[in-house]
Amino acid sequence: MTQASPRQIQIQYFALLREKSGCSGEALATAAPTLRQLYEELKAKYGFPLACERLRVAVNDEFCSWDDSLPDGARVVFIPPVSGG
Amino acid sequence: MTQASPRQIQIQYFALLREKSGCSGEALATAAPTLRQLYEELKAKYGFPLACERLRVAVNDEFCSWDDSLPDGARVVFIPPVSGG
Amino acid sequence: MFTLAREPINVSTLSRALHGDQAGAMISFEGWVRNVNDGRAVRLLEYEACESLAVKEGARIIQEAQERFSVIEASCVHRIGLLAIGECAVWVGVTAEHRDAAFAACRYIVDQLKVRLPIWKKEHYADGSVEWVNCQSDEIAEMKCL
Amino acid sequence: MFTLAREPINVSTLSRALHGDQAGAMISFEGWVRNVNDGRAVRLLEYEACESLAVKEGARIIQEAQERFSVIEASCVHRIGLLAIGECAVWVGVTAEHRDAAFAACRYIVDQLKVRLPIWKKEHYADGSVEWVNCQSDEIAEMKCL
Repeated sequence: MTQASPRQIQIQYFALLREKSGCSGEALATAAPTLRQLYEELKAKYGFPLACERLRVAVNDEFCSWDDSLPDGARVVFIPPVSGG
Repeated sequence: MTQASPRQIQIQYFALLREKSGCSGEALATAAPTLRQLYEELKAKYGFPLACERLRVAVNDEFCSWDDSLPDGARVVFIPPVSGG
Repeated sequence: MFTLAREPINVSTLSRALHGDQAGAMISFEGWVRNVNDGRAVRLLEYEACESLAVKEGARIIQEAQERFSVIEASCVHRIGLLAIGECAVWVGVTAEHRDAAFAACRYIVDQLKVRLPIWKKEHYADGSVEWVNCQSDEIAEMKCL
Repeated sequence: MFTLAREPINVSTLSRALHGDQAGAMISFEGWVRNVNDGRAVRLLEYEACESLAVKEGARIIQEAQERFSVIEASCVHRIGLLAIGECAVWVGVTAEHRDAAFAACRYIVDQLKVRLPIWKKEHYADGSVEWVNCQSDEIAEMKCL
């Protein structure tokens, strides 16, 4: 797998992920080629207890596929299993 | 068909039947053996435009069959097609 | 509980009366007086009930809903008398632990009351005419079915 | 219209906003905070949303309901923040000419919002513990499925 060049992105954490990461968001430079890989890196870093199959992901307020690549300047939101209503 | 002996009953009229009969109720002595025959007599008398098949009937606050007989002292309600709600 | 009301229905009060700590869902139905029925402009409505029988039958419908579905509370109020356009003619409220039962029971009550309650609606039309709904003469009712 | 609310939901105001002369039926759903979930005594609830995405997705659900069913108006409000037992967490109101469409659309909106809105519920239990609902670790979630 080729490493993509590093891009500057913005991540927002909610609910359990916010508590596990200890922050509501962070800016970071990543070389992860896909959203899946970005999540796996952060999962390892913060000890998120949820496999990415149980989450959805959105970039710039649109739901995305885990295999989508990461545009520069992306605002990424990981969406743990929801429980509204 | 045998004529039953006359009984004293009370009838209440609602909606269209009230307007056609010109009263909200009346006491009368009837020899009609069944509720059906009572209705047919009153239909002829007041010109009710509805066949008894389109109505229900209640005696003493309980729905009855048109072929039920008329107890003495019955409180009879003819129920035109309903339109609540 | 089923009641007939001569005065405007206060939905907030009725709905508050259904509150309870176990209830997770409330479904309510409001039937409002429309300004058109069957293509004719309606000016106002008049509801007349055989009160003793309506109250008895309404209570029976509520009880059936409570027996068939896992509901906590179910309640219904039907207006009688003269109603203006936009007024609430009937309110049904159902609470349950979960929404499935609340939806089903509310639907059941509304469907049943429309066919079973001895209540009649007289429409007053904009052109000055009036009609007891569903009570056309047998001949007219047959013609409409053709 | 879909909105998120930090303050208690005023059902009367919301419902009044849906009134209109053509509407014959209004169905509303209220989701209330229960004092028990999954057998555990609940003290209070906390809702957190990804607001930008929730508002967008909520509006999309409302629009889908309007396209699928013959409704006149459809509206939904979801609370965020801390909620006490008995408070209204979510309200959905739908008006239509006739009740079939209103029931179906209300049901659709409630079902969809529960699985699609990026909103999370943290339960605060009577015993002092807390839990983000549905967010147990993969191992615990699997165990619960066995």
